Amino acid sequence: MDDSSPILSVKNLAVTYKTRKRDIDAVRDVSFDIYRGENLGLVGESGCGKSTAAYSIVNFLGPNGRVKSGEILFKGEQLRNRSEADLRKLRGADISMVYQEPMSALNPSMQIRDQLAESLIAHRGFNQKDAFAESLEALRKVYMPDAEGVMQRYPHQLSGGQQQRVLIAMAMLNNPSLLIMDEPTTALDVTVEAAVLDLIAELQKKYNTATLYISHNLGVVARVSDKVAVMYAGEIVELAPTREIFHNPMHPYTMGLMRCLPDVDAPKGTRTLHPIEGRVPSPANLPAGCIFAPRCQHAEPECLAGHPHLKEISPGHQVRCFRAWDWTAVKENWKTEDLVPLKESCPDRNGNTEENVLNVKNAKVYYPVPFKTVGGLFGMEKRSYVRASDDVSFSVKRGRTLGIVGESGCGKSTIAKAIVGLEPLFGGQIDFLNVDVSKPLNKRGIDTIRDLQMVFQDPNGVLNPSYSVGDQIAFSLRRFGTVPPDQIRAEVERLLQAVKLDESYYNRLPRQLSGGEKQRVGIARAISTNPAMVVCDEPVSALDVSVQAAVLNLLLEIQNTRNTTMILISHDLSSVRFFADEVAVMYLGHIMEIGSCESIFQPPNHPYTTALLAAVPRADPDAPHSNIRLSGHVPSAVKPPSGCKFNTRCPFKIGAICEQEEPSKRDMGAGHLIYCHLTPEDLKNKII
Amino acid sequence: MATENISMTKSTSRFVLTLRGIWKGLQELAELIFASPTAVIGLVVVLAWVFVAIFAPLITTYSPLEQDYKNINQKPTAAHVLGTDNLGRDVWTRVAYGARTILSLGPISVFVAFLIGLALGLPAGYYQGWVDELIMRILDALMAFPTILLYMIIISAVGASPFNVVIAIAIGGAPGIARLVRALTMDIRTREYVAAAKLRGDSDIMIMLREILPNSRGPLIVDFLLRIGYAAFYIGTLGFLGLGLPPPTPDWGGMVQEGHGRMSANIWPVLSATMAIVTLVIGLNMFADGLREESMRYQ
Amino acid sequence: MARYIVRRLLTMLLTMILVSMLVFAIVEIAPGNVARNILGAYATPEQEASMSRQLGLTRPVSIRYISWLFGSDWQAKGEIGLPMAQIISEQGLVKNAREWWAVAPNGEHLQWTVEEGKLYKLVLLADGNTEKILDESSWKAGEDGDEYFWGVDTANRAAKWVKGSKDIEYRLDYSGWVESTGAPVEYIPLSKGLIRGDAGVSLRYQAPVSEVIGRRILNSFILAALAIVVSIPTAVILGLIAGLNEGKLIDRIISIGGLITAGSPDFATGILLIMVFAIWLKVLPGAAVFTSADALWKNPNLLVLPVLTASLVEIGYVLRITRSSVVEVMNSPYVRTAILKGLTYRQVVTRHVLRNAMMAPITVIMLHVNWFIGGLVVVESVFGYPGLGSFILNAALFKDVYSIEAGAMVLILLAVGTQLIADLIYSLVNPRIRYS
Amino acid sequence: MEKKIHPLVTEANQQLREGKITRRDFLRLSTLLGLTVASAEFLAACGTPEQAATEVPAPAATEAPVVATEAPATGGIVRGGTLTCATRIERVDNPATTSLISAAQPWRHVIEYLTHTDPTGVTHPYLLESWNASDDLLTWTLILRKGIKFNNGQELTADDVMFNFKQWLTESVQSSMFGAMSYLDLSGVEKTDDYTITLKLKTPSIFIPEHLAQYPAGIVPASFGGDITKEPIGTGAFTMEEYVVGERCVLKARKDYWRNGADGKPLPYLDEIIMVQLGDDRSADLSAYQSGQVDTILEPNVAIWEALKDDADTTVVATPTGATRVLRLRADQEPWNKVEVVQALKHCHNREKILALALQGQGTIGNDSHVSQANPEFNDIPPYPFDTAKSKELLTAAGYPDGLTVELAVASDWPESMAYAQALKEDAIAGGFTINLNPMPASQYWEGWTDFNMGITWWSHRTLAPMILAVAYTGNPDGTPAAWNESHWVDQEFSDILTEAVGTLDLEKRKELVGKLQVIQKERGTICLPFFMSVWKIYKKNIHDIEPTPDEYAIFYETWKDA
Repeated sequence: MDDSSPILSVKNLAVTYKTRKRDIDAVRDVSFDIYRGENLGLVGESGCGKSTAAYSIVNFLGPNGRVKSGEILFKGEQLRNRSEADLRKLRGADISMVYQEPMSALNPSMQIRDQLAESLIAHRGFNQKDAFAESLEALRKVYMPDAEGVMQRYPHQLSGGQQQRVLIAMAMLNNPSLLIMDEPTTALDVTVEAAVLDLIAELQKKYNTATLYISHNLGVVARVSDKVAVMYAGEIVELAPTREIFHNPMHPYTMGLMRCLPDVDAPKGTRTLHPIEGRVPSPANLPAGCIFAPRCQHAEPECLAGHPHLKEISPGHQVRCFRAWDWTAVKENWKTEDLVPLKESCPDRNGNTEENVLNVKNAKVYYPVPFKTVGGLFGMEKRSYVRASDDVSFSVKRGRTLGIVGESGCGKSTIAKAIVGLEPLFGGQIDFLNVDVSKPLNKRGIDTIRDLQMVFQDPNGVLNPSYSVGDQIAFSLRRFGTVPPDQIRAEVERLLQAVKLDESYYNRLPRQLSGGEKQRVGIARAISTNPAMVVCDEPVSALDVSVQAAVLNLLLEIQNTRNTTMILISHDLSSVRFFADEVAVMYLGHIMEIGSCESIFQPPNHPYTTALLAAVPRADPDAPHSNIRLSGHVPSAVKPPSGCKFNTRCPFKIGAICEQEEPSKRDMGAGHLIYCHLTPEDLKNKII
Repeated sequence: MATENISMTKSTSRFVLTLRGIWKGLQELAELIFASPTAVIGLVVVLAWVFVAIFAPLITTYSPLEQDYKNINQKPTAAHVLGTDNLGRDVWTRVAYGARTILSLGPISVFVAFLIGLALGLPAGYYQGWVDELIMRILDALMAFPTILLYMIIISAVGASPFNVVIAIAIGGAPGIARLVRALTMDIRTREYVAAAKLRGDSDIMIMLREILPNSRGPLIVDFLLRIGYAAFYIGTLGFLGLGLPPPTPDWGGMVQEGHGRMSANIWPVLSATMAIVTLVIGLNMFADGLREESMRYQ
Repeated sequence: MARYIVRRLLTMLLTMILVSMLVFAIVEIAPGNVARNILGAYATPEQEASMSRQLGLTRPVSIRYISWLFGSDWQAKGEIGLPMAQIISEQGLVKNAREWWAVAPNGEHLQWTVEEGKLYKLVLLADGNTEKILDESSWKAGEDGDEYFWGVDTANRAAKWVKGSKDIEYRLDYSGWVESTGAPVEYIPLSKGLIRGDAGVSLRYQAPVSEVIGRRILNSFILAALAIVVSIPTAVILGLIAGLNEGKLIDRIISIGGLITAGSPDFATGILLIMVFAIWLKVLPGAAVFTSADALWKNPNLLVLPVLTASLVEIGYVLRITRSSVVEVMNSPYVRTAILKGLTYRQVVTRHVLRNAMMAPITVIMLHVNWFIGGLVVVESVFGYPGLGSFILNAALFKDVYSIEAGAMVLILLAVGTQLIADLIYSLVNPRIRYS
Repeated sequence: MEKKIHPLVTEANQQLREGKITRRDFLRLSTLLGLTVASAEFLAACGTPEQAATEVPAPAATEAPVVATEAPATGGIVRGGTLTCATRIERVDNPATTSLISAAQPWRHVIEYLTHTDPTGVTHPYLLESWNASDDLLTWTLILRKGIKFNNGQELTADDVMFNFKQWLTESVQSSMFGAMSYLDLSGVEKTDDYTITLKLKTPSIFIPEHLAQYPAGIVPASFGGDITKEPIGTGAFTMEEYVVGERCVLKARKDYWRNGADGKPLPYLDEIIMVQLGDDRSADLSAYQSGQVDTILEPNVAIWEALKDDADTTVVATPTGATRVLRLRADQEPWNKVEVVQALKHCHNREKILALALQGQGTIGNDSHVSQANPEFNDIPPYPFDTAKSKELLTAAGYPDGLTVELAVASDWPESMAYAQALKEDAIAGGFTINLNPMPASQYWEGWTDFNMGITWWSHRTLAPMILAVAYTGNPDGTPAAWNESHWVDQEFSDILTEAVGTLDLEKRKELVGKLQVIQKERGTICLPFFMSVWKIYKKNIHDIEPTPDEYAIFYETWKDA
């Protein structure tokens, strides 16, 4: 076959699932082609049927699912209705996959080398020795550090990034023609994600593999894909070359996705986010007409009546929209319309900025490590600690937001919990409104508790599934006695309105709410007592992008109207940029850099900050790519490295001093502090 | 007056809403059950025995203790559908009243076991640390007791009575429940709504009871059902070993114990009581199993 | 790994200590004290008091617990001032008759008795008989002016006599009471303690518990081991077949079969099997008639029905666990990886499913040991099998405290030990445990 | 050899001729007085006492005193083989203090008795060669058989017998023989020579030979130290090879036993007897028997009889006896110290029903006196009728108008007791009694059998009525209840009449006295006794010559098994 015919051609694919009640069409009318060396990005929010579409290619839909209609042509041959034996010859050989959760995708009780080798033995009849050698080679190809060592290990002994490299190596073992990657970097930290994306891009270039790349993250797709297909509720709504789709989106959904993303390069107050109202319909409950119509700002009556088909409006650019071609005018400034000068909208933001609401001084949060021997109980074993947060100091001014960023495990959540009192402080001091609150919740005064509230991360965990929305907010009101008992309901309804939920939500149970709605209730609950400060711990990271925007907007609005001081914990630098006034960058329990938002997002930076910034995927295929990547993985917080905590991974390590001496703070002016042995000049020069 | 009225209406509407919530919950439960043939069969068997237990006086024509010494060891006849035992008592009547014994003692003992299990498991899972360590060591010790040994020791120490059977089964079952509750608590306590409750200054007990307990009910209900099955199994076994309820209480295990020595002369009392235990235990297991599998299937 | 084992052993030790306290507490501090249990409800208070003293029940609970666990000979040594010796001899049909003697500095073995107010020394002679010598000079002056003497009496107790005491000793022979005056005022029943292999004297058998219990343990062990050897592999294979064919007919049949055997109490199964195989078909023994101690080797048929009964419940239970574990593993992402790697079904099952699917059953079987032991008690009772389970059951019915205690401790040690072994097997199967 | 005939024999012979007593009663009486069975039979047939004394030769030492039940199959006797029986293996130390027949079963093959009472109730000399009674029945001479050797090689002499008498008659030893032989003090026992012992009685008694056949009266050597398991020495045909309490004992035939079998060679026929205990539950015994694991079940209960009565492979021999289950009430405790309460309970007995439920009718109705139709002194005195109204009336009179709640201790492994208890519980409700059952294993019941306020006790058969009455319903000289008086009921008038009856050889007169005792016990005694039961010997058809003893003793000396 030649390069002009697609490796994979999917035509009018429909997949249906049997459920308790009836059959549900999870994927409908999906068509796309992938050519040799091409990377097709399949994006969309969760529940849009991306993975289903991908798994239907290898006919792996579980006992309930089946391909209902359509064609799947692989190298021109029909894959539908092929026998398992036929498919088996393709799977892992000519078509291979990389999965979302690398940890669970690897057999926990098998050494890596065996898991790699069996693919070679099965498809190419290698003997074990050769297979091991080839596997080792494959690991080297994915730049696995200590490849020999990794061969002998079990999955749980590897970091997430290493596991994903193993899976990629496994997928590449038999030089597949088609590689299906199902959210391969979603579970990874941003720095690791960046490295893995580099690898994927490199491998693709090197081996010219056709790739179907599934992601919910536009930034990631912009980075690796040649073509992008946007899926919505089981259908492809737009398909176009990457550059085209990012610069010239035609479908309102695609535009909406981009409009709701915070931009890591846009400082706070310079732009607002445009959430897509409503939620993705479940495949069991599809609207008649255009499936996006109920959420579309531009929907016309015809959109509600008829179902649009995918139409090619320019070469290679297909859109499923009745009005795709007649609202060119609207999309002139589609990205920036409705720009509100936020700074002006909240005049007292700069009013009392000098008052510190919160002062954290040398805060330490250590968790004792469980004793390994029984002797430990009798003092025969030295107690060791997880130094989750070590010597952290900062302060937050009234009405401002402090963003705390860092990779997972850097201690940012721990310090947040210590502030609100959910974790006991091991050392140091925290003053809140000039009251020492260096003690856990049950020792704090009721007023302090009321004034220091928190917004949580996991929308599924934030609300107690057993009580109605209203009750959960009312619990707080009753507890603090902020309103007389007979006005509680009215107050709860007022709070619901404040988070853009109508009063009918009062009696709903959490499971009847979407993730974003739950998060709003969580916010309503946190602000119900009108606290002076709200600590937001990754408030949007588990939400779909369209919902993230709404929640971030809401938080911003609350801050503006109530002058609430906030701390935003996030691993997402874009959200931080959007919302924070000051930023602290944490690594391994230590603050690496702290300063105003502007200074953090511009050089000179701490090397770690630089690496973080370089790793952020930007939803713009033309954004400049930095090559600064972190190697290795985060050291154990039980035995942190001596000297600078970052020295084991620092790309700019200058020598022994980094390993021996803890860097003192370097004041870069205007409260911008960097903890690094490099001089400001070096920081500036080396990095740029 | 006016405010009172309002609060009246409000509380009424709240009540209605709660009712509606319960009704909805029941509906969902029913949906879940009817989705699983296993659960349906189990439920039918269990309900049949519940029916027999409740209406025992109506569906039998004799008293369970009534001795007809002129008709002992009868094979099934129209007058005695399952025959009579060696004391001339109607076997069907004793089986029916035996259902009362087992279906009251079983749930009561499991309920008591749950109270103990919750009292130990909630704090262990919630506080962790040394509280957990202490409770776990105690539970380890209790778990180390083969349940039947615990029963034997307890019953040898305090004698056999319905109360003691309940206590024995409760103590025997409590460690397992406590471990389950602990595991669930350890999971749920990390949920953020628990942190939220802490952040409104709720006491630990309040958090355990209001936040954690209601959300562990799913697995606990399944466990409860399974344990009633085990309890029925054990009450039967205790009866058989002569550690159960003193005669002439109609007790299935006791019936087997009394009858199996003369089985070759009259198999009906043994057969009937055995089948009763077996069907009830299997019914409960099927119900619990079906429910569990079905609730996990579409997660 | 070694560290893990040591740690598990230490926890096990801790558990056993707690358990021993618990056993001791339930059995001995239960309503109605031991003396009452022995004497029945209508003994006179004097008889009860005397019996309590003789059994050492008037001593503090902590001391009794320590004596029970670690022995009391060293305590007696402190009081008497002479080392204690336990002489084990074969006397007629009694293979291990145990007698306690004090050892004088000159090597003589001594016991004492008070008759008519006079203290006599009994010296053990070479031929096994004793020589009775008046020993009035041995009385010691007490603080309150009384003369007293601590010695070993003829019933394996250290006893304190007070000169001229009119105390009456009631001794319960197998058939009734024996009354004698000049009784000791204080007793320490002599024993080496449970952990030194001396669990006291069975009230029922009037023989050392350790003597009675030993062969019972062996019998039970054979039964249990066979039942495990039969049931676990069968159950695992059936569970595997069912789990791999989830939803198919064969799965239904196996699952329902498992449900029925797991839901049928052992006694029901046992009775049914006896009815069919022993009474109707007459092909197998319906009771475990041990015509000699090694009957099992001479007539292994004896074991068939007991083993089958004990196995059936276990098979049903383990089968169901295995099945659901297999189903779960079959739906796991790593099996998906394996399938999409292009492995054959057989390879997927043997390489990826089996080992992982075994982890859950191992833990569950481990927790199930206690349940299994409960089944053994019933099986032994149904078949009249002379094992540990029926021994404890009868001891419990008889309120034979020392037998209950010793039996319970052995059974628990067995249970905890099995759990430990299962733990170790689990750690071998599961690399996560091994290396963390 | 000339032997003096006791004058009472002459008198009895006269009564026999006049038809006042039966031939069997005559035989029993004359043998008790020292006549051999042959002499007595001769006398009964035709002869005069003088002729009997001179003309009938004394029986040979090898004469088998046991009467076989089946037609003697001398020709078919097979030697060898193992008899396996299901029974209980109880802890035994001193045989003299044994209080359970089952405890004596294994040991009676090792240790033997001075006399033997056969199934017809006739007592023969056994280890004794003969005995003589003085005319006033106050002096008895026991003459030992010569040449009998213990299994340790020692010869049985009067010293050994003296030692046994010492054990029986020392109160602190607590042998039930002490109560039974209340007519004798230890000082009255004298060794005349190495083979002769003279007993000087306090009061006249005819029961000496029968008492010497009771199960606690096994003869141990004078060197006995108190624990038979440590010194398993006796004169019996078997030696104890293994004795594991609760499990098993193994008896092996002795080669040099003193009695010969029908084939002229020393007994026993069997090589080995294995007794096993299959737990505390008799149902395993039944399974073992039905699957051919054991040859016989000792002391079978009614459930076992019910299961096997029609079994084609099984010989079932039923004997009506004086064995019974006695509901005994502590006369010295509330509420049974009021005679009306006891009578009320007696009126709650539906005896026909109890017999039907407890024994499936396999027995006779009792009238609350411990004298059965199997005893020669039996008088047919009707029991109290089943009348719950009367019971209520009596209770009210006793001061319990609202009825009474009592706790009944009962051994759960005795089905007859359980059935009796449950039947009574049902019927007594109408009579004003709420009876709570306290079931317990038999072993536990025996531990406290004399102590329970209310309990149902197993009593075995005794040949003559005064024997049982003297053991269980008398007091010590100081008026306290004797060791085995479980109901603690001591009644002066009853004791006096009983003493007289014990010394009365004239059956007619004794029967009259016993009749008085029956009435007293029925009216005042604190026992309820609704039935006497049949006992069974149940064994495989290939087993022969098991003696159908009414007292449930298991004796396998002459038992043999098909090859």
